[in-house]
Amino acid sequence: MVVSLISIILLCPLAAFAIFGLLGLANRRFPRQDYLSTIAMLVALVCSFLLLREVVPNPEPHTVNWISLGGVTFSMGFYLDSVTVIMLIVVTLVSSLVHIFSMGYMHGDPRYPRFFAYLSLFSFSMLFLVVSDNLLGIYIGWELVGLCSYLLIGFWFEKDSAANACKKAFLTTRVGDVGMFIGMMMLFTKFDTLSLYGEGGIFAQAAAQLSTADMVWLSIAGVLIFCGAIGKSAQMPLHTWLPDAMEGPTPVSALIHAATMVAAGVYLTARMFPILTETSSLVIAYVGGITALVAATIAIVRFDIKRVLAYSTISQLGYMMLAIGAGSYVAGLFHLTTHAFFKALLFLGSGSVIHAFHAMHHAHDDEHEHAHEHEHGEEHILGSEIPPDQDMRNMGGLRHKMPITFITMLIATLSISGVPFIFSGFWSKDKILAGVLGRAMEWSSVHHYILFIIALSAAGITAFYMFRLIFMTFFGEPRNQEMHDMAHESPKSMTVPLIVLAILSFPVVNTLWFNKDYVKPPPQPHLHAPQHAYLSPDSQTGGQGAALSLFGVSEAFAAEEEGGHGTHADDGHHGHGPAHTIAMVLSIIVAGLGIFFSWLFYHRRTLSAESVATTFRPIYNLFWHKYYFDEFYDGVLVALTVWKSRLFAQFDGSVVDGIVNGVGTVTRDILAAFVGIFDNRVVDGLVNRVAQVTWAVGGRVRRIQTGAIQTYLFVVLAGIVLLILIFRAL
Amino acid sequence: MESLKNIESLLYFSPEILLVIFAVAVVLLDLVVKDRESVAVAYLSLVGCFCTFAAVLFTHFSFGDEGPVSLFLGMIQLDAFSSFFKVLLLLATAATILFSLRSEELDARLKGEYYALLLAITLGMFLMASSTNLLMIFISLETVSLTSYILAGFLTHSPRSSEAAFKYITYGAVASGTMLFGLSLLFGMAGTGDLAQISGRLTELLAAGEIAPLAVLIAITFVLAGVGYKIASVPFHMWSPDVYEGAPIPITAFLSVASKSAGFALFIRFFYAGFGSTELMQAVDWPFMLAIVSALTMTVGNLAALPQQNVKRLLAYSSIAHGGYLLMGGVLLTSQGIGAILFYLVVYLFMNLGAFYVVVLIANEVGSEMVEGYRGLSSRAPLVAWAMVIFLVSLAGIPPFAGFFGKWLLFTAVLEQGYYWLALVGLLNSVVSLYYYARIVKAMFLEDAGEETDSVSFSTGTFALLSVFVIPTIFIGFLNIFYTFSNISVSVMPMQ
Amino acid sequence: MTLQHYLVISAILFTLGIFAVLTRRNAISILMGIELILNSCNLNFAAFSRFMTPSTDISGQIIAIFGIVLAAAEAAVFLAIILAIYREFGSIRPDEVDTLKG
Amino acid sequence: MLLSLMIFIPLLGMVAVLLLPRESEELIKRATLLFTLIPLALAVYLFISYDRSNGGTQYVQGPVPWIDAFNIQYHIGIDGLSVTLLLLTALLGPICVIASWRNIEKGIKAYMALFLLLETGMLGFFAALDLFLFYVFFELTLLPMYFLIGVWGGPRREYAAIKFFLYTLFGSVLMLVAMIAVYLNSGDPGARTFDIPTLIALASTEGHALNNLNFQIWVFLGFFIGFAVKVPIFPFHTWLPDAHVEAPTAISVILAGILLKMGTYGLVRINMAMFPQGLDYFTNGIGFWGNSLALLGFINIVYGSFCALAQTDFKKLVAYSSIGHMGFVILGLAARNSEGITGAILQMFNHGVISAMLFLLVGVLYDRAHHREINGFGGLGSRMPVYTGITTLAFMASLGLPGLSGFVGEALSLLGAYDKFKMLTILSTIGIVVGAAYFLWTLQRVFLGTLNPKYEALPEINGREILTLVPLGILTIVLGVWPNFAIDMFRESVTNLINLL
Repeated sequence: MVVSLISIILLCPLAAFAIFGLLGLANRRFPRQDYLSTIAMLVALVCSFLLLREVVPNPEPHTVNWISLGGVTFSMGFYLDSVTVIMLIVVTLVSSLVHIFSMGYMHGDPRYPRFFAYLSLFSFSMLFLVVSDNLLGIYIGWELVGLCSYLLIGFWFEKDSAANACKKAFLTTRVGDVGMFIGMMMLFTKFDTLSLYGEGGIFAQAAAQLSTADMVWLSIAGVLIFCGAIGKSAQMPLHTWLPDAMEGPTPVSALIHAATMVAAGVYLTARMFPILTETSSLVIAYVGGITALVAATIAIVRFDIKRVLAYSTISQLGYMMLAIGAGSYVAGLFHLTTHAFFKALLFLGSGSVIHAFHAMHHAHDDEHEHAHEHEHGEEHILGSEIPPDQDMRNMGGLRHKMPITFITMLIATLSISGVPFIFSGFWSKDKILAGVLGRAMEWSSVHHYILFIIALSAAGITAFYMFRLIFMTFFGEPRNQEMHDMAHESPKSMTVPLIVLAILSFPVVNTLWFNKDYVKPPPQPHLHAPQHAYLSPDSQTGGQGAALSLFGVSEAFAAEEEGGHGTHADDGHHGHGPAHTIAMVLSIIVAGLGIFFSWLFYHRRTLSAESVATTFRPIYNLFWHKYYFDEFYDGVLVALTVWKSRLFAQFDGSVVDGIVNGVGTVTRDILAAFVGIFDNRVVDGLVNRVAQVTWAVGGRVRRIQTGAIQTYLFVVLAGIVLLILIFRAL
Repeated sequence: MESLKNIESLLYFSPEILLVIFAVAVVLLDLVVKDRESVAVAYLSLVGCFCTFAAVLFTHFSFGDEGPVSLFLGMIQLDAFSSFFKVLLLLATAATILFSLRSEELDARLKGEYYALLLAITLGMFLMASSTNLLMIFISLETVSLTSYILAGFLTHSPRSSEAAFKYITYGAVASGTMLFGLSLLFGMAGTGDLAQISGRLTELLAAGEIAPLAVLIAITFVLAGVGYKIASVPFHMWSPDVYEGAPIPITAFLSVASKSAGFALFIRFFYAGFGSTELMQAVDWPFMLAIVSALTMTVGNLAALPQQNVKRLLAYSSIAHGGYLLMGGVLLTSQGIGAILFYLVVYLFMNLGAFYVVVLIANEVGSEMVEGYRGLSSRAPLVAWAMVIFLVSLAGIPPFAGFFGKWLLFTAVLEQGYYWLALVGLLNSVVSLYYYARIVKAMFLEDAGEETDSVSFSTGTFALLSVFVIPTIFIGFLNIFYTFSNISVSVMPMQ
Repeated sequence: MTLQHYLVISAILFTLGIFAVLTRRNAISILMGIELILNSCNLNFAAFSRFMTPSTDISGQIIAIFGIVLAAAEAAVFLAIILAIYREFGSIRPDEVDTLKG
Repeated sequence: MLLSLMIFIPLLGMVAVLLLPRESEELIKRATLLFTLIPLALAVYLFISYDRSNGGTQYVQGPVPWIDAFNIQYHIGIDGLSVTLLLLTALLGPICVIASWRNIEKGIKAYMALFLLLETGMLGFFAALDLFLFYVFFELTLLPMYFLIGVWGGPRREYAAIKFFLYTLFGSVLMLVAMIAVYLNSGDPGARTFDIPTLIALASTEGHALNNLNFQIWVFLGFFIGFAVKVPIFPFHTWLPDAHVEAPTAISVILAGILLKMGTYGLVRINMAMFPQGLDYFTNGIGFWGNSLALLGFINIVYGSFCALAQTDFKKLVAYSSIGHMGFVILGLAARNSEGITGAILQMFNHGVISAMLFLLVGVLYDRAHHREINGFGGLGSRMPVYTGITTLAFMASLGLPGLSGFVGEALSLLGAYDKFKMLTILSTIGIVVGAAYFLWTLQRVFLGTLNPKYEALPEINGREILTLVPLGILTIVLGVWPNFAIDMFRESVTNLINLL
């Protein structure tokens, strides 16, 4: 039952894609690709819900041998636990809604069928990633979603910015993926398998075999696998691709770059949870925390509505990472779910706004004569230019024009800002904060409190910039009257998904997460007792307890997770009541502050954003330039390029013209040019040199043949004498 | 081994006698035939070749098969080895006669003497292959030399041909004079002209300390000058490019194949029968000397061939290089080495004569011996071009052609004796050689003919003759019989 | 007269011959040099035959006689070729006959 | 018998084609196609009927005495590795004929005849069980290749052809020396042999002359250089970009698809199986020499990838990418474990398929635009969507996207290699990123962005061209999704090989 349901879930979108692909090869089009894809997703959605009942406490993976070698077998299979099911539902649900939304949003695009085909392929890949029981399968899905992301970001590939962005996305994430692959190699070398679950799986073996001596390499392996997540979930320092990825159509941004694919990194990290060591957890927590804060600060000063959301996404993903790094497995995944819904909603809402503006923009903007009707104008890679229909400075007062969009987006904003009790975002975020604080309290050194402070500040800033977005877009007076007049509410195909997502932003529908038996964190057998004694029930009494049994740890951890929440009757919970209470109170306060300041700045206008910006110019610049990440990558590049162009003067300027940003370019220009020249000059040159010398010697030998017979005779005589002399000596 | 007396020997000598008879007959026929365009003399000499061939087979299977027979009081010897060379030489002679028939370069009026001389030179080579006495060696060598001087200068109004003859005779006279001096020293030291006895005597005398090793070294080196000149090995090779370039093409072909084969026959017999004893080799390490000469020969030949523009000259250098490869086999003092030389000579006969035949054809039709003249031949005369490719590739030693198998045998023999350096030199040389062979191929296939694009047609006879060379070049390597044949021929050689 | 005397004379003849061949700027002189070389050999053979072999064995002398015959034949051919050279090149200086080279 | 038939049918075809009149070009093409389809059918039959549970050689013919003097025999047979590569060879045969259908303007007869000769050489090479036969077939491919590049190639064809020829010949003479050395050491005179199975058995017989470390090291080197030129392994690789760039499309396909595999196949069949001690010396991970093979693999990967990144000629880019990809094969082989070797073999096959696709695709573009300058295109994606789609598929397969065949071989090679050569393998993963970089960058420059106005009328890929690409594309996907399809064939053979090591 499980296998067939999962198979249906996977095959539906795959079939939708395959039909398109086959027809495409024959240069024909399937007339109703949009319906086909959407129905396929809806079927998958239904099946996902059906799977809810199939979850059992200790599931076994369902596998087949994928590659069997003499000694080793790589299997492919499904693993269905509560997390899988929830992820399946999230993916299929958001995907279905995005499909429906796109039927309105993408209407009229010449590559309309292809768009849906890509969406289908993406859905398949994402679902495959989610259900895989082994690292190889996850990696396969991982790369495939990367491909779809590439294809969809570059969907309007006539735009150079889109073409650049899609390449950047693929390459940047691939850097992370390589790290992940190396991590996989390390695990494989140790365990001879890449399966995670079941007997002989990595987790079982790790629990049974690993000792303290293995912690070093296991930490390295963990961090390396996390590298994959850094790339895919746009964590620092590989986050720069995600804002650029907003070149893709907005539904894509909602589905891939907000709700699902970028969350895959979090999902992966959560999946690897049982083998995360103390060190790797810390690395994850800090990377996540710093990303959360940095991205949030950048978001404050953006004017492009999609980029604000993009940085918000990065920030929230950092949050999730922080949660998992801090050991709050459930909180991280909970936030992943809630975030998927409200962030998808925000993106779709912004899409609705853009769509509203777009028709006008297109009608009036004659200077952009491009091959494609969806040309959004030239935006520079660094984002200095913003397409007018995405620029919040052109918006304002839209709440009357687009009431549904406004209300749904407001709900999402309240949710993300952590407005207490009635919005899902509050609960998940609160749970993270509680987890981080709890962890910080138990960590031996004080400085890990910094994680909590980071998390808290990020929460406040999030509330601030999200309300800034709402105020600038929907409140106040229209700043661009002409555009405002043209704006209109979106069609039903677009508003219905908004409404559905808005409903999903309330905690009622996320009840699964409040059932502590439904989602349990897996055990982390090799997190050594001394550091984690706080997890054990005894630890509250201050005991740095003895080593725990596997079972004990898991029980205790589960208790801590749920207990930390404190809103449910929980008999196992005595834990960090104080931590939780503090966290909740503080989170409400910072959210309130954030909203309040936002209101002051952008609605009441008692405070001027401009004057603050002027006062804190350096900081403002730092935010505005996105901490100079792109500039750093570019700057290093340019400096080296100048050096290179002097060194390899003849290597033409076309390479320089083709400069995109990113470290990839540095290597491309410098190393590749050098290697290319090396190949031509040195290796080939050496060979040619040998040939030349041979030839030259041939010429010399030839010159002895003077044509004068007496010379020849002299050679004979000399030859005889020489031979005699040589052999006389021997 | 008891030597036969003069009269008894005559029956065993029938191939040579037949050659003489036909040479005279050709001259006589030439006097009778009035028609200057007649090909009768050529065909008569071909018949002569055929009869001689039959006689060679006859003598071999009637007498020589059972073991060596010494003739004319030990002057020459009839054995499998000499029969092998006789067959080989007859093939070359017959081919040369056919080439000459088709060569427009040769002057028709002088054909009688020409064919008579060819038969005479063959006679000389027969003797070279079978002589076992210093006197006979010298006489046969001079017979071959004198006739080949004349043949090289046969084009009366060509300065190149005269120059070739002049250089050839000057060089040849000095080289054979030097050799004769060496022979006289040998004779003086050993007190006998019989090769088999020389070996024994010299060994005894060396052991007794009656003669200085230096004297033997000088004698051997002087002899080497004469033999080296015949097989065109460095540093006695310098006549050959000039002579090959100046001589009529059929003669060049003949010299490069037959003269070289006969030279090797003489070389093998001389060194193995005369200097083959261990003591002698301790006194004078001639195998090592030959190894050096061999390495030098192939290297110089190949390197000098690289920049050549004249195909004949290029093939001349290539044939020098092949002399070097062949010499490798002589270094080894093993029957495999000699067998490899013999096999390679067979292969070399076909591929080299084939290549020269193409040169004849192209010279006739295109009027050029230069590499540029071969441009676009693939479209103008595709069959001839492909045949040339097969010959050249085989010369370069690339499978599956016979040249590869020949080299294979040589290198196997060399490696078996542990001469790794020599084998490596040889193999690297064969890589170099590919380069200049490929230049001709390149001209034929990869370059356009320019304005001359008419296709060139050849007669059926031409193709038939061409296929006589092409087919063995392709298949010899795959046939067991040739390996067996060459191995049997060697079995008579005294090996240490 | 001992064998040594003959050998020394023959060696001198040989050297002279080689010297002539290498240095003379006239083809006829070269021919004469060649004749010297051949004659030195003949002298050797005769002398060796006289001193080194039993008196019944005259093979050395026979070789010498053949050597003389062959030398004569060679001279004839050589002269014929010199004639041809003179006809084609208008000179019998060996260093002027050098169109074939390289 | 079946195997012999398969090997020599193209040769028969060559004779048949030569007998056809030069003017009837269509007939010649059809005949050639027929004579390449028959081996394909036979190869498919062999592939299906090959007993997968038995990794030994099957369909053995011989040994039939051939040249007694050296105990050379006609001995052919296939194991799992051979049959896979035979299938690849036989598959690319008709594809190349179809790809040459309209592109070869002059001398179609000679072209097709040479092509058929080449096919015989390649098929024979993969089936030979006698070392001498093996060498003869190895060299047999040289000459047709020289002409195919030299006569029908691009502007610098002469240079490229002779370079290819000389390089390969250089390698093969060293191989020849090694081969003779093996022969001479295989026994006493008269008992010597070229029979590969016998030699393999002898080489692992205690106390035999072949079972000597020092001897094996040298002989290993001799063979290795011979094959390294073919693979090509740095620094013997410089013939490859030139040869590829100048060769006509179909010949590039053969070159990349099969000829390169001949090198790696030789490494597996001879170097690994016959000289396990020599192999051990170069791959035991101790010291410089112990890492040398893996180091070469690493250099190939990184060097090839970076060189590819620097190229602006589409075809040269693909050529350098081949160098990079063959590096994974070397790395996998150096690992000497089942993952590594299986990965390497799989990579051999997959690279054959994918690079064939890539070269065909480059050819399609070149036939239309008459240049291959990557920067000279732009925005073709909107003009030629199907072409773009197939190219994207091929690129993605080549850059190792999971789900397509390129990934499996690469991943297995790396997984296997990591076991032994940790640092080198980690460094080799740079190749994965760079591989993605140059392919994506190319994709961007050729297909994305605004359409270059010069190419507004560029026709879409046509049916014939699609026909050549579809079988390869299907293989790419099938092997990516279900690699066991191919691995089943040679799993047991690899196990046998590993038992030898």
